[in-house]
This record gives sequence, C-alpha cells and structure tokens, in this order.
Amino acid sequence: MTRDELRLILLDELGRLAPEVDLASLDEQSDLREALELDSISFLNFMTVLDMRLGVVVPEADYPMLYSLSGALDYLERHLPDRRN
Amino acid sequence: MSEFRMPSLGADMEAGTLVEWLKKPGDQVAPGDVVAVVETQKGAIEIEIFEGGIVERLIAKVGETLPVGSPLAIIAGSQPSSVAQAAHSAPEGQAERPAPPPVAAVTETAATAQRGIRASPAARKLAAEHHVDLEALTGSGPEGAIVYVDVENWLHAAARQPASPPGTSPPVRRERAAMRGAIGATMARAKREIPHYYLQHTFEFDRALDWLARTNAALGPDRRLVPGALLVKALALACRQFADFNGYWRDGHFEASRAVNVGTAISIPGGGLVAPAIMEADRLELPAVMERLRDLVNRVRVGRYRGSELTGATVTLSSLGERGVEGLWPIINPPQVAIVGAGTPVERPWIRDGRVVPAVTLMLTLAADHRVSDGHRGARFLAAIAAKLQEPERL
Amino acid sequence: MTGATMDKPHLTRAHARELLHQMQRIRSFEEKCAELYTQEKIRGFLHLYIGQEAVAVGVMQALEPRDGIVATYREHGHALARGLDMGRVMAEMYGKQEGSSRGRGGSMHIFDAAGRFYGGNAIVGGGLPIAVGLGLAERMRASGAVCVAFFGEGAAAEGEFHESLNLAALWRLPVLFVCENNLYAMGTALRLSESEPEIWRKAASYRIAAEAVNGMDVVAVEAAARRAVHSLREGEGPFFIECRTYRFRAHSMFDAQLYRQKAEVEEWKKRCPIRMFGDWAIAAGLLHPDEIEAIGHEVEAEVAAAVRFAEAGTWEPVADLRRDVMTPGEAS
Amino acid sequence: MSEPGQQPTNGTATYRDAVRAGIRDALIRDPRCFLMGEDVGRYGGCYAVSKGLLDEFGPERIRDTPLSESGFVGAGIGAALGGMRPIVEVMTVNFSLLCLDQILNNAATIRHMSGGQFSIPVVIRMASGAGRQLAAQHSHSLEVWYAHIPGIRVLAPATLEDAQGMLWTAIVDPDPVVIFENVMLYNMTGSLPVEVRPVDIGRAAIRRSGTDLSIVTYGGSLWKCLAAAEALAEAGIDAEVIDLRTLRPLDDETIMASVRRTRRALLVDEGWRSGSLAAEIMARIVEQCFWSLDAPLARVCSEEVPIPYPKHLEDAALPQVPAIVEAARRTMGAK
Repeated sequence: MTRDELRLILLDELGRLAPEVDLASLDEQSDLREALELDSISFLNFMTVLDMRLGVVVPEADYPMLYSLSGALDYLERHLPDRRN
Repeated sequence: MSEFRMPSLGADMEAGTLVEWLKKPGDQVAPGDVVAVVETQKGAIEIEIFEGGIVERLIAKVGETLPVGSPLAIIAGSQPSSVAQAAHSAPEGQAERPAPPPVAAVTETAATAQRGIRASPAARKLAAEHHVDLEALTGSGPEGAIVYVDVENWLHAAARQPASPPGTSPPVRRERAAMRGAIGATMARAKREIPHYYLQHTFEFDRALDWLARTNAALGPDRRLVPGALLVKALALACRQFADFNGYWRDGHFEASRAVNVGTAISIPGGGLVAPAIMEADRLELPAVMERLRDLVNRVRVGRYRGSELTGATVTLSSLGERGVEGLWPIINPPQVAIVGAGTPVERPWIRDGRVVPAVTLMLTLAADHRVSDGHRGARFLAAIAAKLQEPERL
Repeated sequence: MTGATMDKPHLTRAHARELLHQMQRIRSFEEKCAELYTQEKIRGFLHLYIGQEAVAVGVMQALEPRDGIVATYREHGHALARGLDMGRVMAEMYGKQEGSSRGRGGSMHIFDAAGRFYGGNAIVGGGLPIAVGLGLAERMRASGAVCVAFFGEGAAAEGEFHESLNLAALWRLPVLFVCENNLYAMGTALRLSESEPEIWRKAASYRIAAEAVNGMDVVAVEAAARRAVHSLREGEGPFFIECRTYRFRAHSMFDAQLYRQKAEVEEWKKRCPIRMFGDWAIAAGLLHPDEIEAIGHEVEAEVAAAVRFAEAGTWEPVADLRRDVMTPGEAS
Repeated sequence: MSEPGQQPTNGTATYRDAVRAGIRDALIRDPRCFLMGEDVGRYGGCYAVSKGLLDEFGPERIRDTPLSESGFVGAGIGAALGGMRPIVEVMTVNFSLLCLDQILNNAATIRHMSGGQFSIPVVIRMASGAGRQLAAQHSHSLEVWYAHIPGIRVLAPATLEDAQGMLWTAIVDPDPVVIFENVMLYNMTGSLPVEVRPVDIGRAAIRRSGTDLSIVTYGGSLWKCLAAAEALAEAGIDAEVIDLRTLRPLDDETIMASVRRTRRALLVDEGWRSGSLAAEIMARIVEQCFWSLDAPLARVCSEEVPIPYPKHLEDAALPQVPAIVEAARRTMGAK
C-alpha cells in the first residue's frame, strides 16, 4: 500500500468522522484534533477504525504520534501489518 | 387504534419537519421504538413511540412541517401506555378524517411562512432591519414567542460565525444560528432566574489517569475508556448521595429525581452545544457508560439524537476534555439545579507528604441553584465526586 | 307704568335716549342675526332676546364696571347692554377669530374680561354657582363690587338654583339674582313645571330680599336693580328680582312654537318694551320723534358695520385648534 | 397593600398630615387661598385632613359648606374667576358626580369658551378608592372620568412628599386641578420634607428601576406594585415601577421611554377595566411603542362590579399583589 493509497483511506475515514469539514484544504502537518474538532472520543473512534480497517492497534502511549495526518501516515507506514509481510 | 402525534421535545418547540419515516405501514412497533426523524430548531431528532401496535397508515409526508400535536401516523391495536396517553387518543371515527393541512410546507417561501410565526413586534422589527428569517429562531417569550432578545442573540451569534466554508448551504447556517439563539435564550433565562453559586476544587488526578492507562493498555481501541466516562460515573454516584443536586426546579419548588440522568455537554463541530443524557448513569457499569457516551458523541456529530435524551437530563456535566484550559464556570441548564464543570487536567508542582512533586491535577467546578442548596452542601458534593475519582477501580 | 317708578332712575332726556338706544341696538342686532342665520352665516343654536330687552338694559344701568355679570345662552342683549363692541359680538356669532371669544364660543358663549362678563352659560342653572363664587370673592376681598346672575325661570327647577340661593343667603354674598321669567322653559310652560309659579317666593323662602317687577318696563327694571344693588353694596346679602317678560320669537331658530298660541304672542307684542318706552318718552316730552328716527339710523349703521366687521373677519387656522385649553406654557 | 401599615414607615407623619401641611402652607403663603367643603371646619374633615385648621385660620378661610356639591364647587370656580385661590374638598369621588356639571361644563371649558380670556385657578380635592368596606357608593375610583376631560389637570399623589408638594404646585397652577387622594393612603406614615417645595406635576416618577418590564400605576396601587416588584425580583424578574402622579396630562415620554427599554408593560389601575386609564395607556403604548413590544400588554384593574361591602369580596374586587405578580410573570412568559 502506497502512502497515497494510505492517505486516501485515512481521508475517507476522517471524512466520516467529520463530514462537515472540507478535507481538500487540510494541512498534513496540522493537528487533526484542532482542524477536525475531534474530541477524545472522536479521536478514539479514529484509532478504532485504524484497527478495524488496517489492523493497526495503536496503544494510548503512541497517540501523540498520530495527531497530524503526516504523523499518522508515518506511523502507519511503519506499523502496517502488510509491511512486515 | 390511536394516533402517533408530533411530540413536544421542549417547551420551546412548536413544530417539527418530518425528515424521514423509519417505519412503514404494517411494521410492528413497540414502546420506545424510534419511528421517525424530525428536524427541529435544535437539529434532527429521532422520535420514539410510547405505545406498541402495528403501523396502519402514515399520515405525515416527508418534508411537511407540522405543529406539535399533529397526527403523524395511525397505530392499530395500540395500547395506550398511560392514562395521559389515552386522553390524547383520537375519539372514535376521528382517525378516518384527513390530516389537517400542514402549517408550513418546506416549499413555502420564508416570506409566507414568516406570517405564521409567533413573534413579538419588537422581534419582527429587529429581524426585518437585519433581514433575519424568523423561522430560524427559537422563541423564549410568552407562549414560546420569539422576542427581541432571541433575535439579538441570533445576530450576536451570526456576527461571531466564521465565513461559511465552501459547500455549506444557507439552511445549515440557519440551523446553527437557530441553535445559538436557543442556547442564548436558555442561558440568558438561566442567568436571570437562577441564583447561581459557584465552588471549585482542584485535586490530584494521577491515580485516575494511571488506572485508565493501565486498563486501556489491555484493551482494543473500541473498548478503551476516556476520562469523561469516569467523570460521568463519579458524578452519577455522588448524585445518589446528594439528592438536592439531581432533579428539577418547577413551579417554585424543587423536585428531586430518583433516576440519575447525566446530561453530557457535547460540542457540535462548527458551533453549538447539546447536552443529551446518559440515562440512569449511576446504575451502569463503566464500560456501559463509555458505550453510551461514545454513541451520543457519534450521533451528535451527525445530528441525530432522541428528544427524550435532550429533555431527560437531571444533572449536567460539562467537560473541556484534554485540549482545553484549566477550568470553566458553567451555567445551569434549567430546569436542572446543578452543573459540574471539569477542566483539562494539567501537570503542576504539587505538595504531597510535605514534598513538592510533579502531579496532574483536575479542577472541578460546581454551579448550583441557591434556591435548592447552599455552598456548604455543594462543597461536600464536589468533594464526594473528587473522592470517587481517587478510587477509579470502584467506579 | 307709573310715575312713581319713573322718578328714582333720574330720567333725564339723555338717559331716556340711552335706554331707548340700548334696547333698539339689541332689537336690531337680533333681527339681523335671525336673517344671517337663514343665510347660514350664523350656525349652531341661536337664542334671540327680542321682547326681553328691557331686562338687560334696565339692570345694566345699576352696575359699575367693577361688577361682575354671569348670563345665559340668550345673552347677546346682556353683552351689548354691558358695552361690548357690537362688531366683536357679531364676529363671535360668525365664529371668526375677531369675535369676543375668538370665535370659540359662538352665540351661546360670549365672554369679555374687560367688561367682567363671565359668559354665556348654556347649562340651565350652571352659571348660578359661578355667580355665588364671584360674590364670595368680592366679599372675601371686601371689594364693594357685586355680581349679577341672569337666568330664566326654567333654572328654578334645577338643584343648582336652590344650592346657590342657599349658599348666597347663608354667607350673605353680594349677588343679584335676576330671573327673566318669560313663561317658557324652552317649550314647557311655567304652570307645567313649577308648583310655585311665583319664582320670587322661592328666593324669599331662603330669606333673600325678593320682588317681582314688570320686565317689559325698562324703567321699572332699572329702579328695582338700583334698589337691589344699593342693598348689596350695603352688605345686606343677596337680592332677587323676578322680571316678568316674554320672548317674541321662538326659543331658538328651529322651533315651531307648538307650545303656545299665536294670539298669546300677539297679545304680549302689544307690550313691546321699546315701543312702549318710545311712545311714553314722546308723550312725556323727553324724546322727539326725530330723535327716535335718528336712533334707528344710528343703530342701523352700527349693525351694518358690525356685519361688515364680522364678514371681514378671519377664520382661525386649524393649526391653532388646541389653543386655549390650558394656560399657555402649560402642557395640555 | 391590604393595610397601610405594610407601607414604608419609620416616619412620624401620615399622608393625611402631608395633605394638611400642604393646605396650611398654601393658606399661609397666599392670602387669596381658602378651603371650603363639607365638614372641613368644625368636624375637621371627613378624613380628618383639615383638623385644626379652623382654629388657626378662622371660619372665613376654612368654610364649612352645606351639602351642595354643585353649589360649592361652582362657587369655588366662580371665586377663582373672581381672583381667589380656592381649595375645594369633595368628600369622595362618588359625591363629585353631583358637581361634575360644574367641573366639566364650567371649570374645564370657560378658558376655551372665552377664547383664553379667563383662567380658573381652583383646586378640587377628593378622596377615592376602596379598601375601607365603605361599599358601592363611597369606594370607587373614577379618576379616569376626570382624566378624560381636556381643560383640567388631574393629580393622584401616592407619597407624602407628593401629597404636600403637589398641592403647592396645584395652587400656583393657573388652571383647574383635580387631586385624588386614595383613602387607603391617609394613614400611611413617613416623614415630611423639612423644606417644602413645589413638585413638578408634569412628570411621572420611576419609583423602582428595572429592566424586564414596566409596571405603570398611580395612587394607592403604587404600593401594591412595589410589593409585587419585590416578589418578582425574588423570581428573577426585574420590574420597573412607574408612578404616573399626573393622570392628565399623561407623561407619555417617561412611560414610552421605559417601555422601549423593557419592551413589556403591565398597567395596574383601581378603576374598572372597561374604559379604564389602563386602557388609555395601553392604547398609547400600542400607538407609540408597537415595534418595541415583546409581549402582549397586560393590565390588572378592578373587577366590573360595584364595590361590595364584605371584606373578602372587596379585596377580591381590587387589584392585589398576587394578581399583579401573576400578570407580570405571564408577560415575561414565566411559568
């Protein structure tokens, strides 16, 4: 899975979490919690779909690494199960 | 046989627009089933039925705006759930009559619809001067009329609204403004009528967070807990001990509630706030509290919550979450008599056992109604919540 | 008409001419008013004094400028006899702002501060308490002035008549009550409205000095008025004169006079105060017929001038509608 | 107010004393001034207002009259025309109907009928209002009948200061002034101003400032409205209370400025509802402030019944504090 494919998946999921936000203008470096107005439960939802859709279980301690889109992409690239395969 | 009618979801609701039927003729319905979605000034709300039976006929059409009390559907074989419901049932033969014409179909222009709105002259004048569509507003005046301050609040809210993002349609803006107007009116009334007193308490939150981290470490994301769930449960348990913070001020006196329904203030992205209730939170296990909390947040995000959830809270929690500031001083949501505010946990030097140590602390605040309780009692209530948070494993 | 009553008013040639002149002024003025009414120059109610001229003219002879006068809605004659300018009175009939009440009062409400002429009161009996109050003011200030109230015999049925007589007598106020008994209260004959048709007796019952005189005899009226005013100025308390008179014309312009016989009117007209006094003055050598004719011309000219004055008068602008409700400078 | 004792007290004087002091001031200050009416002298006044004045000023200036309302009120008007400054007392407003002819047909009209030649500086005082179980011929509030008449001024002092000071202003006023003294106020205690001054009779007084609604009233109802405002304050409703003081001419400016601020108005008037002063003020508010209104105008008036004798029925017929509170709450949309 390329980083671009991964990005499409994340944007798709973020679009469901925050349907009212125009993701086309999302800055990859910005804090998703700010940009998408994600509270802790919404963020937890985000983590949950990463588990369900990508099979990546993110421990709480790692949450800060996924606060931005680019950070999440970096993290997922490192932790995607298929990469290890 | 009975009529399923447009419910009143609040004293300020006069009408609703049917957005979706979730049942069709022939469907079996049981008390508590969600049968339709109705758009109100406060957003789309799923409406429940309080009696069982079979949907015989759908009267209201999607898109119709109907006043509270208008028949929406005919339910056959229904058994009224209470005497009060029986009184509401149609007399013999009435079900055969055609439904009354809708007061304002959604296709009507604002100008024509405006006429049917109950609004004071002062409100109408101000609205006309600023080209405000009164249909978007919620009234706080006599008999739910839109009054001057409602329009004023709407205008203040509109002035604060950022420029609409692309693709945001005017109706959405309008709904938000209406919600802001409603919040403004309710809060203004609360500030005016309720003699608030305030207390604050800051205490160590490390133990709760540590316990949460340990618990979550063993769980998948879908079952993890957030600190808010602990706060809901701790507040609910404290309310059992301190009944004078849980209930309603009505007709000049306090009515304590046996059930502890914790309203949870949830921000709506883009602006606005609702506080749907987690019913009987004191009786739920922590995972169940978390599940309800998560369900509410998800539904609020898409604008679908039940009327009874909005009106059922007996006490409210307003939590800033992890990205806020240290404290808040909330306003009581009438007819409730208390609201607890939870700030963002912060790390700070703390003296423990005579030594300065780093600690994460939480500031809890209480706003309560002086007509019901006083500061001494409030302090004990707040301390009880804090004490419960020191023993998260018992929650 | 007796010689005895003639003596007391000091009936000189000049005075005789004055009495006749004043009565003729009233007569001619009223006749012109009737004509102007039919031409719609004058509107509202118009009550003419024709036939009763001797009462106003006779009483006025006894008064001084410092004395006050309260009259009724049939008061043109009293105003003229008091010395009001005929042009201003006629302008008032027209409703012009040059009128004696700036046109606001009309025929029934002629007022004049300079002449201490307190109206023109169109409520039967309503002016009597006012006259009592004016008398009270004179008494309290010990001014020596008196106040005269003119009213018809119809007023005797009103409570205010009795309240006023009682109060004036009780407080011994310098008020001269002049009852002009013309026998009809509008159309109701005295005999149909009063159990005691001798009005002066009612006053006497309040212990007020009272007498009845021939109201068609200007000299008799003047003599009675002089006696009364003298008594008032002496501080003897109120005085009451009932003048028996008759109006020759209808109560007001719109009146078919169904309540009285033409023969009765004709009978009274034979006692016309002007003709009788004129005839007597000629017979007594006090006036020459040429003088009487001259009076006629003078009066004709004065009436014509009054009509011209009234015609030339102006209408008050509607913008001034609300003036004279309260004293200027005060909110209304 | 069910008993005058509930009104602000502490002082040593009564409203009755204040009226008497006002009359006394006038008699001392102006030799043209005199008092007349039924039983004002030897009896000391039906409500004891003029007690002691006969001894001080003598029978020329404190004149007992026969029971001839039309006669002595008319005489007062005539004396005023004649240069005096009479104060005429009519025992109660119900009796004043006997002299309504003089007040309406003479006092109010002569200035106008004479084209402005004559002024009538007469002051006519009368008691009005219910609350003393005097039944249906001694208890009415007919202020509005007088307030209807152009050409007179109509005052209704509700405080000691006004009772004394407005009398002064009334006496120096060149036009006829009718003063209504509510019978329930006579025993009200307070303190008299050390230095008497004429008070402005053209202005209503804001007796309590507030932001939520304007309660407009006068006379004896003022104290009920102030009590109601306190009760409303406890429920979080901040009422403004306006004492009209002058019922004719009405101080539209003060009333409208208040209503524009609060956007709500409640009229409290002891007169009967139909054709009441409250009705007139409501009409004016609608004419002048329609676009500032946030709620239907409300009023609390007397029930449409001749005032009954029994205490409980008399109380029920009159505006009372709970009804005022309730009407105010409805106007606010409060449950």
